[in-house]
Amino acid sequence: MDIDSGITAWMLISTALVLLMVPGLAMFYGGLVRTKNVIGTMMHSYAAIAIVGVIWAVCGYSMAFGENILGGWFGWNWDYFFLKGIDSSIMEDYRIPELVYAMFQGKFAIITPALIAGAFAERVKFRGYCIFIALWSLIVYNPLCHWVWDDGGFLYGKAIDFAGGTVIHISAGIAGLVAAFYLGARHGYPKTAMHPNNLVMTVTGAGLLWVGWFGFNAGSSVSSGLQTAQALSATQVAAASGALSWMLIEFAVHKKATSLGFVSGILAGLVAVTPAAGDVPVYGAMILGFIASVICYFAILLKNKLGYDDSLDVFGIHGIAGIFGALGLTFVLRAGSGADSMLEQLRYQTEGVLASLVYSGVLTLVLLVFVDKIFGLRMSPGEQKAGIDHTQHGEHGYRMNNLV
Amino acid sequence: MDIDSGITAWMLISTALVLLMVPGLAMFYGGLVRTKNVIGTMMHSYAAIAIVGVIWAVCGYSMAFGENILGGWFGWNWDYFFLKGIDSSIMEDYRIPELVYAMFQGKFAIITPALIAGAFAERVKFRGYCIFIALWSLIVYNPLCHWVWDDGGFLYGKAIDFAGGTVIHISAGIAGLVAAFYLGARHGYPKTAMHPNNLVMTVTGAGLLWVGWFGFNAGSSVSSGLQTAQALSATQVAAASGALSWMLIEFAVHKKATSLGFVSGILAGLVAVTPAAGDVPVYGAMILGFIASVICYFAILLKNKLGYDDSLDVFGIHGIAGIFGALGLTFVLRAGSGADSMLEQLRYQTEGVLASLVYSGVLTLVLLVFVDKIFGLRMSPGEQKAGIDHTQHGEHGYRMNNLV
Amino acid sequence: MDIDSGITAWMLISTALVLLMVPGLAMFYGGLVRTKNVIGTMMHSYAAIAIVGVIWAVCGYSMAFGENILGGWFGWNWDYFFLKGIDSSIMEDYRIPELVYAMFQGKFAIITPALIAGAFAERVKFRGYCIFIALWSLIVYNPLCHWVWDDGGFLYGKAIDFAGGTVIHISAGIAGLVAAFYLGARHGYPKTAMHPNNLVMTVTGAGLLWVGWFGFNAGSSVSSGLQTAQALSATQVAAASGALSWMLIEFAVHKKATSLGFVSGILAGLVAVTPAAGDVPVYGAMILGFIASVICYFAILLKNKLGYDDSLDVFGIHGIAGIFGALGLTFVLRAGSGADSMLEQLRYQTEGVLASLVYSGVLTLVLLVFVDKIFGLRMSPGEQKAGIDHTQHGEHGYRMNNLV
Amino acid sequence: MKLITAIIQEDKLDDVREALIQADITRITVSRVAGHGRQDDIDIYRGQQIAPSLIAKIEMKIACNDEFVNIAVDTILKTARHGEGTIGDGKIWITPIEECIRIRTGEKGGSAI
Amino acid sequence: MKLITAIIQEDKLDDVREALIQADITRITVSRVAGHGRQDDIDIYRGQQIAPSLIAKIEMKIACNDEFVNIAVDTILKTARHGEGTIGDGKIWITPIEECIRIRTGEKGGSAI
Amino acid sequence: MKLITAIIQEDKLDDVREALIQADITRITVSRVAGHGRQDDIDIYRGQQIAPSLIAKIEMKIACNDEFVNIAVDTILKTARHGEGTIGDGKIWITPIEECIRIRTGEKGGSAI
Ligand SMILES: Nc1ncnc2c1ncn2[C@@H]1O[C@H](COP(=O)(O)OP(=O)(O)O)[C@@H](O)[C@H]1O
Ligand SMILES: Nc1ncnc2c1ncn2[C@@H]1O[C@H](COP(=O)(O)OP(=O)(O)O)[C@@H](O)[C@H]1O
Ligand SMILES: Nc1ncnc2c1ncn2[C@@H]1O[C@H](COP(=O)(O)OP(=O)(O)O)[C@@H](O)[C@H]1O
Repeated sequence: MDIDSGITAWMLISTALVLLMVPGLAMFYGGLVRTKNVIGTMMHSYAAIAIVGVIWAVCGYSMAFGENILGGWFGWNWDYFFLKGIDSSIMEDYRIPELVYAMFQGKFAIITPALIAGAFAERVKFRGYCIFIALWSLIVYNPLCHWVWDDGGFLYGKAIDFAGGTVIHISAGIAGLVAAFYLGARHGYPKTAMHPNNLVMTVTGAGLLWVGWFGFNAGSSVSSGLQTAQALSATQVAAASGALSWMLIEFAVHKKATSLGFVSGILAGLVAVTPAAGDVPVYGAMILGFIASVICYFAILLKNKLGYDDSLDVFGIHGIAGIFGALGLTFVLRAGSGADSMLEQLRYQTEGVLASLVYSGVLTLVLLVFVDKIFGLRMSPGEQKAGIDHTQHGEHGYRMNNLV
Repeated sequence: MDIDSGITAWMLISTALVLLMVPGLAMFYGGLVRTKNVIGTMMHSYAAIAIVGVIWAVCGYSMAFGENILGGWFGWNWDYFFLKGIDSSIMEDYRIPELVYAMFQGKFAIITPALIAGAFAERVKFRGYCIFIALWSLIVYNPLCHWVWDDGGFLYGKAIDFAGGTVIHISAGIAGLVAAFYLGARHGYPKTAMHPNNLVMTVTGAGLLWVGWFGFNAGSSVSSGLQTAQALSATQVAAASGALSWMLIEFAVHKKATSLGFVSGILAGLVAVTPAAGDVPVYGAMILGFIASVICYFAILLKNKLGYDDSLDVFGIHGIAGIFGALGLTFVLRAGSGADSMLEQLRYQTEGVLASLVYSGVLTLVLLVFVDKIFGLRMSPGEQKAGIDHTQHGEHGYRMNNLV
Repeated sequence: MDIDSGITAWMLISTALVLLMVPGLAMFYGGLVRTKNVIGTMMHSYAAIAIVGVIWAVCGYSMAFGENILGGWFGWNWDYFFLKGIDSSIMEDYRIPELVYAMFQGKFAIITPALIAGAFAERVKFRGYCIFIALWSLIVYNPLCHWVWDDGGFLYGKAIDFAGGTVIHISAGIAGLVAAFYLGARHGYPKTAMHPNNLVMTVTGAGLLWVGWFGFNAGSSVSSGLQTAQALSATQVAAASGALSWMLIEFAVHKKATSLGFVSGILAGLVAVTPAAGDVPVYGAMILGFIASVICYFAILLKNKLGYDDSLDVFGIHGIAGIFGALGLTFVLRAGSGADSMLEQLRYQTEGVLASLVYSGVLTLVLLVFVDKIFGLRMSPGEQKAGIDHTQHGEHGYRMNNLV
Repeated sequence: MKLITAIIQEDKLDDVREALIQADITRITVSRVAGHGRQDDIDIYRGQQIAPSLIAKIEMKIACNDEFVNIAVDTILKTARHGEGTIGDGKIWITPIEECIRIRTGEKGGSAI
Repeated sequence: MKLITAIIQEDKLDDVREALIQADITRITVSRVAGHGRQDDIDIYRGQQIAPSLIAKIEMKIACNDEFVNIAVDTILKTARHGEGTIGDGKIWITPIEECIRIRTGEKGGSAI
Repeated sequence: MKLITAIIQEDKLDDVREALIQADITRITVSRVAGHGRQDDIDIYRGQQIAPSLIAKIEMKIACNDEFVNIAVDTILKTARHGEGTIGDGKIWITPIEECIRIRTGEKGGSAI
């Protein structure tokens, strides 16, 4: 079959929209840290786009979508090496040039390690971080992606993971949790009050993330038709209801609704609906979004009790809402989607979640130890006091009001 | 007929573009208020996306596009309730999944109450605001939308309102005016100088609004063809000529062209061309944009004389340019568009404008009184001094340079 | 042939994406100057959108894509005047409404003069600037565009310039260089340290530029198929490898990787791949991006030695990477693209580069002298000390932390 | 000549400034500071209440001739208080000035104030 | 009564503040300043190293009764130093206060500190 | 020892700082303040001219030994003036310092300046 210009157009723009999530995430995270770390935190997102962006084109696509090797640990296909062999191939079933698909998938590979960075914000060295995400992308992300989305993968076709609940949010969430434990808390945490330096930017970034998520979820249909529309609607409604839910909780608890709570609710809703987007009706998405915020809210309260320092709540939001979404979607699937019985589907979903949790959790720990020992990852208290921006980048984020 | 993947792609992306207007508007308005109110002002835009976003999916689409009930006051269709019945319907005439259409229209419902907020910036309680926009969306927006855009609506097919001049800008503009009068001025206005806290953000936000407006206007063609291109061109040219016009006026009057004037001109041009976009040729759009800025400029000077506090000039720009655009388009219509005689068309346009002004104006007043008395809307002078951010949200927008 | 809705959708959205580059560029440049000039610098980008936006619709499209007049200096077609004659024409070969094409091309005309502004940031009068870019657009850009992209142009079909290396980046780069020399350095340069006021905004702006560049390059295929996908992939990969390359250089030289270096690398990669995007395979784009950063890095070091004040390195990045990309693409062309022999192609490329350098360089100088003498362009040292924002616009960019 | 330094709450700046002008004390210099004292000021961050270690305050400096000191102090005391006085309302201290010069004219002493 | 003014490095603010509180000096006022002295602080801008003409510092003001001056000064000296003392660690100066008033209560003198 | 406090216009900071360094006064502390005096500073907001109630200024503090006071003051007077002196050029005041300590070394008195 020929290329379909409409589908191609939507996949091209979806790729651009997912790219928009990188500045979106950089703004979101960057606004939440202290002034002295704003550039460093944004660079965590941006570095991913360069490092993983190159890795993906070189060998990532091959590892994720090549034929099984090493017993299916990951894939390989020399045609995909440097994307050389697909320069002009057309995907018959999707009716798009394969390069678009490779680029769209590449954005997912980029965004995932960038998400993790929130868990160890304000305390890692930039060089170590760069090496860590390069390795993480190769060893954790690419295999996971292969298992779930390549038709040779052992989880393929069982667990429903429309746009990356297990592959992306759960794997990033647990990696964040492990990193938060391994690296320990920021100097001064939790005694010192650490205020967001620029909530205005965080709120703006959340808006861009929402926009980008349309590409993320609706693009995952790899079409431009009914399911695309369904995925977009589910995304929109889940985000709205997640935000509403968090706002109502805060009204109830504090009599004030914070903007940070609001945008956290947006994220919780978006994450929860990600694995489900193309397979749940609108009211299902609404329910997922609503409950996700409730669960995340209390998960974060619990974290504050437990006292570990998942600085920007990567596990608290991406991990928790990701797990909830992956399991919860079972109960609100569109009639006809998924396995015959709900129970069977739930088992598949649980398998997917566990695979991601265990694989990503264990390998992340190994990588952290490796990188920290060999290259150095954790910043010293003195460096932390001076800030990432100055010590790692030789810059200052803002000088708009300074005399210096 | 089947789904057309190209049209669907454009409608999906138009939906995303209109969503981009929410952070755009939040930045635009947020930059214009004083520092202590920046988060609260941005939350006015964001809250709409959650509250109206949910309402629209639950019953808004049904009220707007269902069959006439209560003598055509609004519509209703149980199939549209929670969008359940349209989960997989295709719109034959547009060749897109109905869900996309519902989502695209939903963005309009979201943006309209968010616009109003600029008129009573810096002085309303967040809880009251949330209730107000929920009711306003239900009682004002949905019926108006039904009248003009549903084929059962009594204004349908007469007044030309391509992308929402009457439904959106005029109704929001007059609502803002009424609110500004009902709520009274901000504490200290006009004696105290109230400087924009972040014009840089306002200018950036205006840029995003322009981009989003392409989805807003060109998406309103619900196609991806000639009229779409015409609407996009009209939008582009009107915005440019609006900005140019305002800039020239300021050069003439002050010998300096301000950035706020420039972006106000962009908005004036965009608003004026909104009802006309698909039905006027490029030079017509250029004229509309150019004159809109002139009129708005003097309308705002007049406001300063009259002394009421439409804080961010919602009526001065959206109301005035909206009315001008709705009436003015009559004179620059593409040959063959509209009614047989110009006079007849002008009568239709006037009807549309008046319907919107009267209906929105009166109902807004009722809602304001209701919400203010029952839930409380106006902030006390003490709260206003302390700022919305602290009193309503328990947050501070920026701490980038603070010691606290 | 009929309109293809998919291609039209992609061209519409490409137009919107290129528009997004205007706020992107405004943020990028705006963040790099000193606080007192932030609004003025952003307005340099925004003014282009109004001024050139109007000029393009009036006569720019006609000059660029009309039939040869004055011996082919530029084109003219009365049908294109005010775009009146193409209100409903369809381009048979591209299968899109001609208006979309006109608007897409118009964005290029807008962005080009906006690029130049970086070279004389912080020291020109706004009125003079407006007149300068209006004339530059008419006399430099439109003819150049005609030569390279109109089938009557004398460079058409020889030099490969997929998305505007010669027409846009080289012509803007050399114009910037000439302006930097003609206008002289900023008051206090290089003795006074001039720190970027808001690197956070610069980094964010670079993200938007990357997103917009997808429209810029992939849109230049004027299709939605294989070549579009190829162009998008090349763009993505070149940007990533450009950023990576600059980061590695800085790690090697300073042991610190700056965010400004990173985003400069993004730009270098994007600029270098622009003329090549649709005609080089992924690995070719990767090589171009990688080398472009190396060359630009050392070009800027050289500039610092030479001591002229190309404030934001317009020549150092757009000029240098543009020239490198235009010539370098010869060596990495996809098999079958370009002339029979590499040498012949290199000659064509060199011709294109030289034509752009000479024509733009000379005419820019003429225009600068003219505008400076008649209307005044350079700000006095006193005005420079007080800042563009206050003297030219009567505004202040930020007051978020001020008491005033 | 004395230098009066007053640390006041942010929201009282306008009131104090205007009252001083009424009392014919039109020349003042103001800056942003942050203080630690007995006051609290709670923000909410994802469900947690966090109190900053320092609270934003305004510092006001008035150089004045000796006969104006009492008027200035009284004016500030009256207008900077929240209600009957709230924790965090701030402090005033007075230090001696030995010489004062107007840059524009070079005038010195009391007339330069 | 004396006014102690200390110019310290940014990263020492928390330490000094906490040490003062330990020493029972709980009321302080802090602000951002920039200083020129002997210290350097290099940023990188597109391959160039640039040194700002002024370096960010923190100014701390403590109004205290005479008997507390030594404790306050010693505490600052001990905690504001980097290691054995690094260029740029800053300076303390002490000026006399003639009167001090608590705005909340109107109290004057030593008890208002 | 004296403390010289100068309130000057924003655009004169660089000039004054450099002139002081020329005059061998290399240690200064600078901060942003806002002042109310006789000066106006107009912005335009949608066709309206608005004057802020406070105008941005720079405060410069120099602790110096008595013999340097005149040089410092003269240098500031000369460089901080716009032309023959413009409204808003600012003010200098001088207050006594009782003690001065360098944090890095603990040195006291005149040599610590
Ligand atoms: N002794 C002092 N030295 C310096 N600043 C002080 C002193 N006492 C009070 N302040 C300033 O005044 C502010 C208000 O003081 P606080 O103790 O909170 O209120 P109150 O004096 O009404 O009890 C503090 O935040 C601090 O900035
Ligand atoms: N005489 C002075 N007057 C005003 N500020 C001073 C003076 N001496 C030092 N400072 C402030 O203290 C800071 C540190 O001084 P510096 O000379 O760099 O270190 P050190 O005193 O340890 O040699 C300076 O940046 C300046 O802000
Ligand atoms: N008596 C004073 N107390 C405090 N600050 C003063 C005093 N006099 C002048 N200033 C500061 O100096 C600035 C300039 O004063 P202004 O009256 O405008 O100019 P001039 O002194 O040249 O007439 C004011 O904005 C204010 O910040």
